[in-house]
Amino acid sequence: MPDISILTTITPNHYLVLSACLFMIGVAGVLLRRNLIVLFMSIELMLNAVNLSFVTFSHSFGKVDGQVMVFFVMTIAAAEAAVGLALAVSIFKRFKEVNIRFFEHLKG
Amino acid sequence: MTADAFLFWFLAALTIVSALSVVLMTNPIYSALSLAMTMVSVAAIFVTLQAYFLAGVQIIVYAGAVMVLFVMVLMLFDLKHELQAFTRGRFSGAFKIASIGSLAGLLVGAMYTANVLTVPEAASVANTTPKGAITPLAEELFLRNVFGFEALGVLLLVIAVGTVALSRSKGGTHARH
Amino acid sequence: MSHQLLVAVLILSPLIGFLLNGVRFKHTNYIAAGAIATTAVFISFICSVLLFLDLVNAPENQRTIAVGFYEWFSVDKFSINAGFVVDQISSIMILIITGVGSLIHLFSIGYMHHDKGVTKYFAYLNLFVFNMLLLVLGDSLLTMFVGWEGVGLCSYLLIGFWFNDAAKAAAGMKAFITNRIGDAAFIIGMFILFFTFGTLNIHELNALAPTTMEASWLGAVTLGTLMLFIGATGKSAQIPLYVWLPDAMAGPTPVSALIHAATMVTAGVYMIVRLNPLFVMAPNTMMVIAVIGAATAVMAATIGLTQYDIKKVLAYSTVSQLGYMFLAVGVGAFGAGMFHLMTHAFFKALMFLGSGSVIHGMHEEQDIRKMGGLKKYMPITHITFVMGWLAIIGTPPFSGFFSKDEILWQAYSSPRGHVLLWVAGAIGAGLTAFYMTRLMALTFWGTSRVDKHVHPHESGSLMTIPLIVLAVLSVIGGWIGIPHVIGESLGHIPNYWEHWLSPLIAKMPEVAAAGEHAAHSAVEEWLLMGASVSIAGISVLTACLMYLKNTDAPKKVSDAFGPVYKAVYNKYFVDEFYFASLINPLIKGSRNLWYYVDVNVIDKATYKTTDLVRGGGSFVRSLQNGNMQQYALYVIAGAAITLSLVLMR
Amino acid sequence: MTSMGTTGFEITVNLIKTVLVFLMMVQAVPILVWLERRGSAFIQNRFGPNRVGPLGLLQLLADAVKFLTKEDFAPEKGNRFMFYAAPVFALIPAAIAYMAIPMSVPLKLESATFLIQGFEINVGIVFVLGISSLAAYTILMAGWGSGSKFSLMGAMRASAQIISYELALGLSIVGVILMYGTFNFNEMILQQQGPLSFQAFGYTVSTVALPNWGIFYQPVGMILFFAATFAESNRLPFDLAEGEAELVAGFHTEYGGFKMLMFFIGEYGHMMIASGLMATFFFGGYGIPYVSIQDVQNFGMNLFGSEIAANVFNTVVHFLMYNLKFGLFLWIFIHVRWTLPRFRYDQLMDLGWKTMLPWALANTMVTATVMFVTSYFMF
Repeated sequence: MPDISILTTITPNHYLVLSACLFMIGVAGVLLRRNLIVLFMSIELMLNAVNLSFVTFSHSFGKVDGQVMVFFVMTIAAAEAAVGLALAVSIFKRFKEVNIRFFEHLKG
Repeated sequence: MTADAFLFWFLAALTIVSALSVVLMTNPIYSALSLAMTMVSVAAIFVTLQAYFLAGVQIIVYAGAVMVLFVMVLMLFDLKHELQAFTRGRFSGAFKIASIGSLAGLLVGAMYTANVLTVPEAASVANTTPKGAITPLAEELFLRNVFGFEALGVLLLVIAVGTVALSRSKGGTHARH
Repeated sequence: MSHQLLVAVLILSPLIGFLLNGVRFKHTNYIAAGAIATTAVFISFICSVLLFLDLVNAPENQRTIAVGFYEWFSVDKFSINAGFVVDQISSIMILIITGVGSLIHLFSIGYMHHDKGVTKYFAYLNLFVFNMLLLVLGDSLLTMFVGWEGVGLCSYLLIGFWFNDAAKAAAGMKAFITNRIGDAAFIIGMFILFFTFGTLNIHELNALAPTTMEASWLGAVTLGTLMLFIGATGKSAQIPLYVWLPDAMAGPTPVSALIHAATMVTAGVYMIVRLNPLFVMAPNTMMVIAVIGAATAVMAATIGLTQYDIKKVLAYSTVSQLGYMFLAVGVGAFGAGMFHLMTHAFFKALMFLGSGSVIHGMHEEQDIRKMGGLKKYMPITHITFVMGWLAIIGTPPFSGFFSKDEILWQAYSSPRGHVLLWVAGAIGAGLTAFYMTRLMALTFWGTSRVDKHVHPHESGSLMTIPLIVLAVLSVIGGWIGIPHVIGESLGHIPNYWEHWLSPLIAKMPEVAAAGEHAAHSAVEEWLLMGASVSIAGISVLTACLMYLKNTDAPKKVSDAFGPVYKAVYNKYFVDEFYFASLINPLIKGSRNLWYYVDVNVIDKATYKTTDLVRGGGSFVRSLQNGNMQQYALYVIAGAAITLSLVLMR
Repeated sequence: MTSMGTTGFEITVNLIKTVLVFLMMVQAVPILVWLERRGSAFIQNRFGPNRVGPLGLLQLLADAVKFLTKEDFAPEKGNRFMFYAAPVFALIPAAIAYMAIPMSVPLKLESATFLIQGFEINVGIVFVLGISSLAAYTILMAGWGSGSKFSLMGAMRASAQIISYELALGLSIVGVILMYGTFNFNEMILQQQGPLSFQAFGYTVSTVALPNWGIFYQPVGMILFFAATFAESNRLPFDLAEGEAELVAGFHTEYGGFKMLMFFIGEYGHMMIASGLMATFFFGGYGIPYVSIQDVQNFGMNLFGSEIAANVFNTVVHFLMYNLKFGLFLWIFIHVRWTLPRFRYDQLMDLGWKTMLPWALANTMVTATVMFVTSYFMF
């Protein structure tokens, strides 16, 4: 009989694994997608995964340091998204396209 | 505790499915909406971890502001279906997926071999801090991390200026008026 | 003021002057530039005087002011401090450097006022004073060497000051390269001494000097001191490295006065006096020094007989006088060497400045065949020049008499001396008297051979005041070192000089064993003194006869000694010899090395390396293709590998 | 999740309650539509719908039938999924947010206590603001899914407007949060009980003439908040998204029938949330001025003699009080709509960024300073 406690008893490890999966999905997006904005979104996904780990640790250790970190990460992510989108808009104005196929080689 | 387990599995499935659809949807607008969904479900997971304030902030900042911006920009671009959503190259694609998979496997494996946090619920800890109390968070943020907080303020100001400057430039990044 | 502050001001004042003038080097306001530079050196002079007075007032056994500023660097146990020592020897030197230096700076304002690069000139001059002070004050050989190199640099810059003239630029290069040879020997000497004694601090080296003489030629002390002496021959223009000094006259005349007569060229003598406890224990080195000194004195004097360029004559005279100094230190008469260094600084600076005044008044004419009878155009220059002339030929009450006489007496009487050395010195003295008189006769006296278009005139007061001061010093400068025999007969006038220096002068072991001057009597000394003075007198008379009364005599003499005269006139073909034997083979060898070794071996090796790197690069470049996603993949793959390694451990 | 209760009875009641609150919101919409039509007619000196049923009340039913029987169509060039999903999603955030607002004193039955709200959440304000900000998605989805330029432009305008005014909205209530020291609605309402009294410099200042409502402490915050909620719910004078002269009907140009009605429900839902928050933040929530909860409880005890009946009475009275305030604000919303003209778009953005945001910031700073000074310096 398989051990079903892994299904019924939720430990912090469950959250961490979920976080890892989320992170790897984000990585996959960064590696595989070609749309600039989807790349940004994948990065946001990775940041979220990290946030999830922070909150999990904060919860299991009973300290709020992790939550403060999440707070900072969120702020920076928002800032990053703002700049990223502004860049994307600039690029779109110039190339009429946000697919990095057209400008993936970092040349002028 | 089966209710908690059910909630976790439900939210985890929701999160994973919507996260996957972020990556797999070829229409970027669906991706963005899926990401918003992911954000909301992560916020719900925060709630199950008793980080209520963060859950609220997650929804306001990510789902309510950042992702709306993404969606708006995407709709402005009006990209229906992408010509080439994924990178080309069979070999490098296989290599990418292989390394992603192996890293994910390694991470999960590491967690299960580490065996540190398998305590069901840090019950003692959960009782010491009142449920969803914001005061400790505020104290941590404004007393011990006040420098970081102020630095973030400066960062946001810089970002605001930079973004305005960027979006006012006409015709791309190398434009000469 | 504390001594530390005094020394700091003393050293830094010229440096600040250099910086002030250096940053505005394109300005042509000679008053401002000269004022800055002269003030800077004069401040140093005041500091020197204060320090000297402090030393005089101190008890006799505490006449050393050592100040340290910071640790310059340290390697293992080898540590060099930025430390400076003012003692009996270096205090004399800083007085000469800053005192004579101030006068020469003042003179330069008048002399250089027409020059476009006047600010640059004064900047160099101040930098030279700074480096010279470093040289004499440094408490270790390394600090001294910094100054040693620094003065070499300034000398190069100033000789080639008018570098638009190819010959002058070449003269600068010649000086620099010749000095470099000496410096290499100097460095080797330092290595040997450090290897032997484990320190480069001068005080410690002197304290560690062996107590017995080293008889072997290959002993560490002998070799080390010999190497240092070769360094000194470069800097102080002795055989075989003297060739640069006559050419160095290409620089502005005040530079010749300051650097190539009064201060820098005496650095070698100073260095040997500094390290006299070491040199004393290496009799073989001492012998070499004495012989080379004497040979240089005679040889340079003979060349001086035939030269027609007023500065060349003075330059060979300088080489000759430096030979005297080396003769003095070579026979162990360090005090006499220092004494002659000082008096020579006075009268030779005076004569150089005088010649500068003449050249200035003659509108850049340096050939004494085109002068003559300048006495009536330039009375002050003439009078002061006469003082210098009397001093250098050793006329009794003038300064040169005392110092030169002391050297000659020591060359004869010292345990390391020899009668032959005395003979050489006496011949040198006679020759000196002859060519100096010739110079005087051709320049100032006799009939005028001045070109009709040139109207000689007396220089301005900025130039004559330094001349007067130096003339006074040339007259009285020797009275502080009156020899015992004369002092006794004049009523117990003590020899202040010897007394002042004696704590720092090591006694020669032979002297310590035998008792002072045991073997020689006062009569001998009187006799020799009379002999040298009469030789000089005869020379003067001969020269006067030849160049004033019987003006076609020189021609006859030179015809009579045809080949010899030609050899002497062409400086014994030493330059040509060097070119043929050393420089041309070197150039040829270098060219062959370049043609065969460089092109075929080294270049090929580098090209092969380039090809290899390029080949490797083109492979690696395919990894760095500008595709961010590729980069991200590397990061992820790296993370996976790292994590798997961590997990497997 | 223990907030759903521990016993089966509690969980059941809580679930039913949640559904009830949701239904209440949905059912309030027809009433509001009737109110709006009659009210506008009253303002414009017309009759309005008055044929179907008494006072035209049954007009709602007729409308509902009409909407349901209309042809259901989608634009060909649009995105069908988005087009159909948008109206559904329009309902959900409004409903969820509304459920967090408490409507009466908790009802005590024997051992169990039931809150008269969908669910209680500790960080109520943050939650409500967050959820209601999701409304921007429905607008964008609708605008984009319609595949029409007018719709897209309308959606862009509306969502930009919502994002812009969210800032002013959030900042305007920071003062309130500072003052009450909590995010929890119930605690806020309890703090607003009794006569106006506060502590300053160590003294307690009190007056019986006024209730202890937030508006007396945060008048500027109240005005800013109310103005921002207008923009958030896309009502006049901020309904730029549906400026008929420019954009036909904004993001729901292509919508008709019941789907259109769902957008209306969403919009009214926002109005209701705004009204409920106004009452909660600034007007004592369900609290009755000059009368404390205990007074009502005692009155009920005297009247019925049984504690359960008194509890029920207490809850009902406060629920009515809440609805009175709630209705008043809803009426103000409607009245404003038919009174004021529409802004121009640049004026709207200017107002949001250059006027309301600085004022809200200033309000926050002043509140914080005053609170610090009055609590720190004791005389």
